[in-house]
Amino acid sequence: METLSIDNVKDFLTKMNEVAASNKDYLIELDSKMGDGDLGLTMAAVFAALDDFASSYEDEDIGGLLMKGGMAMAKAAPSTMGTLMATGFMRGGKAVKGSTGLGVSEIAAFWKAFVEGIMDRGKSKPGEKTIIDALYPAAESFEASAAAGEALPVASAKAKTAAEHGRDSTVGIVAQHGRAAYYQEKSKEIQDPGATMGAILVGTFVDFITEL
Amino acid sequence: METLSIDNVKDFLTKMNEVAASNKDYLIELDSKMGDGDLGLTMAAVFAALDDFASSYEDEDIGGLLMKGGMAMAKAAPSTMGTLMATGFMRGGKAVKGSTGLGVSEIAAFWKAFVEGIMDRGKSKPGEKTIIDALYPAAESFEASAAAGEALPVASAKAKTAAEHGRDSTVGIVAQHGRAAYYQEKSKEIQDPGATMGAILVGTFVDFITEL
Amino acid sequence: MKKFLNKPEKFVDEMIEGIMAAHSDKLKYVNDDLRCVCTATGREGKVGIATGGGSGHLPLFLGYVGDGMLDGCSVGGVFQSPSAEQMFEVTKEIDRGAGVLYIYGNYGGDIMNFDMAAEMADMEDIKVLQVVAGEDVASSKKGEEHKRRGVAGIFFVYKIAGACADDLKSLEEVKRVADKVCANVRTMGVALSPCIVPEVGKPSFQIEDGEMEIGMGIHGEPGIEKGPLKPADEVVETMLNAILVDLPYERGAEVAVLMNGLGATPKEELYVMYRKVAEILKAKGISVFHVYAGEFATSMEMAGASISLLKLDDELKKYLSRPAYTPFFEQVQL
Amino acid sequence: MKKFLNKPEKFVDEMIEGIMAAHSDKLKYVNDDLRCVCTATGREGKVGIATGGGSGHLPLFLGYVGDGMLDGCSVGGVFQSPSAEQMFEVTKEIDRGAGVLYIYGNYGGDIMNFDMAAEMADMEDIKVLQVVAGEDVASSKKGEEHKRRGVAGIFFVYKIAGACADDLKSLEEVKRVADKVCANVRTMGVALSPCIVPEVGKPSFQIEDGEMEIGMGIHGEPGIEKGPLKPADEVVETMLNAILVDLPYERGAEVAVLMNGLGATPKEELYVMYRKVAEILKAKGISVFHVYAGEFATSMEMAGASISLLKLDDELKKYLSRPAYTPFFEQVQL
Ligand SMILES: Nc1ncnc2c1ncn2[C@@H]1O[C@H](COP(=O)(O)OP(=O)(O)O)[C@@H](O)[C@H]1O
Ligand SMILES: Nc1ncnc2c1ncn2[C@@H]1O[C@H](COP(=O)(O)OP(=O)(O)O)[C@@H](O)[C@H]1O
Ligand SMILES: [Mg+2]
Ligand SMILES: [Mg+2]
Ligand SMILES: [Mg+2]
Ligand SMILES: [Mg+2]
Repeated sequence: METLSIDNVKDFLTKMNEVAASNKDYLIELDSKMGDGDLGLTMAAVFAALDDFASSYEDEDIGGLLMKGGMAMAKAAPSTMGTLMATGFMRGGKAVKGSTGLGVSEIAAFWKAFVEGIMDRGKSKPGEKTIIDALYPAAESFEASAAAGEALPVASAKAKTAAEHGRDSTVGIVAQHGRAAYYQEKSKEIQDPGATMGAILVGTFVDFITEL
Repeated sequence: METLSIDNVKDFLTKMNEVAASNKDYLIELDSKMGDGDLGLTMAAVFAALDDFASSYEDEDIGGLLMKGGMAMAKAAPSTMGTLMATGFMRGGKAVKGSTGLGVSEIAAFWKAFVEGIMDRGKSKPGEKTIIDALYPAAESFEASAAAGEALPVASAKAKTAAEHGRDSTVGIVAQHGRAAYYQEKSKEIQDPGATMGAILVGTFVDFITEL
Repeated sequence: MKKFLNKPEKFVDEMIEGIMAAHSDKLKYVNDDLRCVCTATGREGKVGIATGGGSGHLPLFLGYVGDGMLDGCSVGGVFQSPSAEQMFEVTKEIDRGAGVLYIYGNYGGDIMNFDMAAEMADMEDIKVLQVVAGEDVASSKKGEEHKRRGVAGIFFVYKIAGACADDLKSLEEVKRVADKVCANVRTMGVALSPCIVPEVGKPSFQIEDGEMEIGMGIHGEPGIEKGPLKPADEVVETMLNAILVDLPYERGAEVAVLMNGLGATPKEELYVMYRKVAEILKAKGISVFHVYAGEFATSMEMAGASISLLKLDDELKKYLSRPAYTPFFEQVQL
Repeated sequence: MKKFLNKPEKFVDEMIEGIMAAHSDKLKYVNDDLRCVCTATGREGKVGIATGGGSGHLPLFLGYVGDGMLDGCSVGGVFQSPSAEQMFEVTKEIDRGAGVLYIYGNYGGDIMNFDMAAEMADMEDIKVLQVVAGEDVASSKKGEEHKRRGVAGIFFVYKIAGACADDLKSLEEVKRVADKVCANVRTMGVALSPCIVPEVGKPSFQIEDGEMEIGMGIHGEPGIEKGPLKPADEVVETMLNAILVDLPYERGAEVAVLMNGLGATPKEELYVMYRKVAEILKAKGISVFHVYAGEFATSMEMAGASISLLKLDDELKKYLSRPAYTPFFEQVQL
């Protein structure tokens, strides 16, 4: 399978909704260490809103689905990650506006715009102990695969590994954004909750593709 | 000696100034128990102002001297007793306005108006643990002596005793005015500083007369 | 004691110097006495209104000297009465031939000194009348209103008497209106923490952890109910009900409400309280003409609040609505 | 925690309900969302000005919505940003065809959400420009002004941009003037005690007995000088000098001064501090056009103060002088 149809995308969003829900407590616990502990709740809320929106989406423009879906997510939860996720889908969707099927290059474009949207919104860049650290390498990897003309399954596997490495790399660096930043040195040993969520997102996407 | 001349009165005021000064620390200590401890300072200040005014007073109207002297005292110290003492002299002076010599009846009239002025100003009456408790009996005594046509020395002796009894009577009653009233029951065993000052005032006046 | 000050004994003078440095366009000293302040510009033929009292209650008392309110104020030490002499000096300064009205709170020292000042003014043929504000329902039971302490409600007396004097009404007329306000305003307070008189350096009274004292006075005078801090709605109910039965304020009445913070209590909490006040008044069929919320009569850093209700008629409404402009209080025509 | 509240989690909503109950003649909700508030009456063709931010800072942010200042505000939980969605709803409500200007403080969450709201507005063809206020000189060194936190000085941005919009100037023009204010205002704060976020129930930061922290932020962000509380004059010197060298404010300059209390600090102390401010400015040949003293940007019951200086030119002076009228701030024409 080389391209995702709009139904594939909707199915992925449904699966992502389930995954976010099942990771709720884990994320709450993680965010409680140096945040306000709401991450699990926000993620469950935004992905429920996204899935909900998708199921009622009539049009066949995948870009429009993801973009407007992002708007729906924004309404669902105010906290940082809610806004950032929403931004990612809005920008990612914009990037593939008009496409009725997503191949490797569209997928690469989607993730690229997704992570850049977050960097832009969060005034952040890789290496600052945020979700970026998981998403940026994944987007880069998809881009490289697209350039090298690799098949979707291959590209996906690489992207997942990249995201996991990125997530792990947040251990050992001091937080520079959000509440965790207040803890300075103390924040060093903790794995960034946002990056963890980023890896879950990419991972779920990739698993979905490979299971197709 | 049956009547006081204006010079006698001025000499008394000078003596009263000395007495107030020499009782400063004693009154401070007394007022510190349940007040703000300023009584010694205020009394020294107001009687200095009164003596000061008297020495520069040209006219021979004793009433005017005492009345205007009261005004001068009022400017000298704001605290309760300062205002009350000033009021006493203003009202007492008014009562003997025009007299160039004070006999028993004028002296009785002076103290009567003096204490009534304070009662009026302080909205207080005998038995409320204030200076009134010392001054009121003294004034009454002078009045009785005047009515009985007693001689000044006799009348004076009686008045002094009355003032001292009145002062002592403040031990055992609960304060109803000023800061001491906040202490309620606790104020009972303390001799009222104002009444103490009242007895000093009358005592000094009487001693002055008898020494003439 | 954690306060921004230099020497405690200079606290009041330096505060006044600061106020003067900031507002010299509106205020001036009376013959260079820091403790005697009046408006920079008087008005011929207008009744002069003077107040005075201890420091530590800003905007009381000095803060209400300005257009449409008061003409002069004598300032005492923290929680202490100014002297009769100072009140008298202010009286002479603000008298414009129409006489002077004293409006002040019902406290022994102040009464004594204002009476004295009035007597001194009388000796110089200045016509003086007095209005003593006492509306704290917690400070004395009904029937003994004359013993009640004056607290935040005096703001209404200043505002309305000030507007009346501004209309160039006679001294008797301004007094009549001021007395009417006193007769129709009631206040109840609650305290959560004490305050510190700088020269004393430690709290002169205590409120235990987790405790509140309903009815406590602004100098820490004992209240009527001491106990664990209750939810805001319950506290408001206790306070407001005591106020409502006292006048009483009945169905159909129209009132102005003053939600006053004692110092440390933030506006957020005043509005949480007002929410309940509005609910209760609505249920009782009492309509609200205007709400004032903020710090109108404080005790430095004391935590707590007071609620004042003024029952209005057309005359009081007219004067309350008038604009006023002082360095501490501004109001456009309502 | 000693506060007048009911359930901590209801604190913000009940506060807003109280504000609305008191001032429904001036304010209204945007499609029944308690957290979205705007003026009761909009004006055609006028640039809409929106702000927003966390609760616990009254009069910030909601309190400046009114005539001559702001048109709408989204309200977050205590010290938390409102959602982009709420900002967007307010934006749609106050847009009168002339576009909307966002003015808010320099905090990550707020920036993120206002950017997001702007993007949403853009998708619906509403023209939005943004001004981010950051003037706390203690929060970042010179050269890194863009990292500075927005504190009390934002009041000047609201006041002046509001007057400019009231003149029916264009969105670009209002933004230009607002940016000019940001470029010319500097603030420095000092804290004496922490505050408690109701839902947390205990102070989220500490200041030791007898200690002060100069430069601490209004959410307890670390300051630049921690140590024993010094005399007011010394504290003011440290703060004011840091402000003066930063812009810099030079001899001959004309400024407006804002003496802001953080909550528990009484006006008495603000004026003791201002006394020294006036002395220093006089010595430096800097003239003072107007002084604001009171609570303009607070942290609930936190004890402390901040000093803001705005360097004026004729344009800023003109707009600063204009009357304004909100439930929390009233000013007659200066
Ligand atoms: N400026 C930023 N840019 C990118 N990611 C950020 C930024 N700030 C915070 N994050 C991410 O958000 C995560 C916290 O999200 P969330 O719990 O929603 O924050 P909060 O509860 O403080 O609003 C962090 O772990 C981090 O990965
Ligand atoms: N209302 C009053 N009437 C008469 N005497 C009073 C009254 N109030 C206080 N006193 C007297 O004043 C004395 C205290 O005087 P003072 O120390 O000047 O008071 P304060 O320092 O509190 O102003 C009391 O001992 C009492 O005798
Ligand atoms: Mg969180
Ligand atoms: Mg004393
Ligand atoms: Mg305060
Ligand atoms: Mg306050």
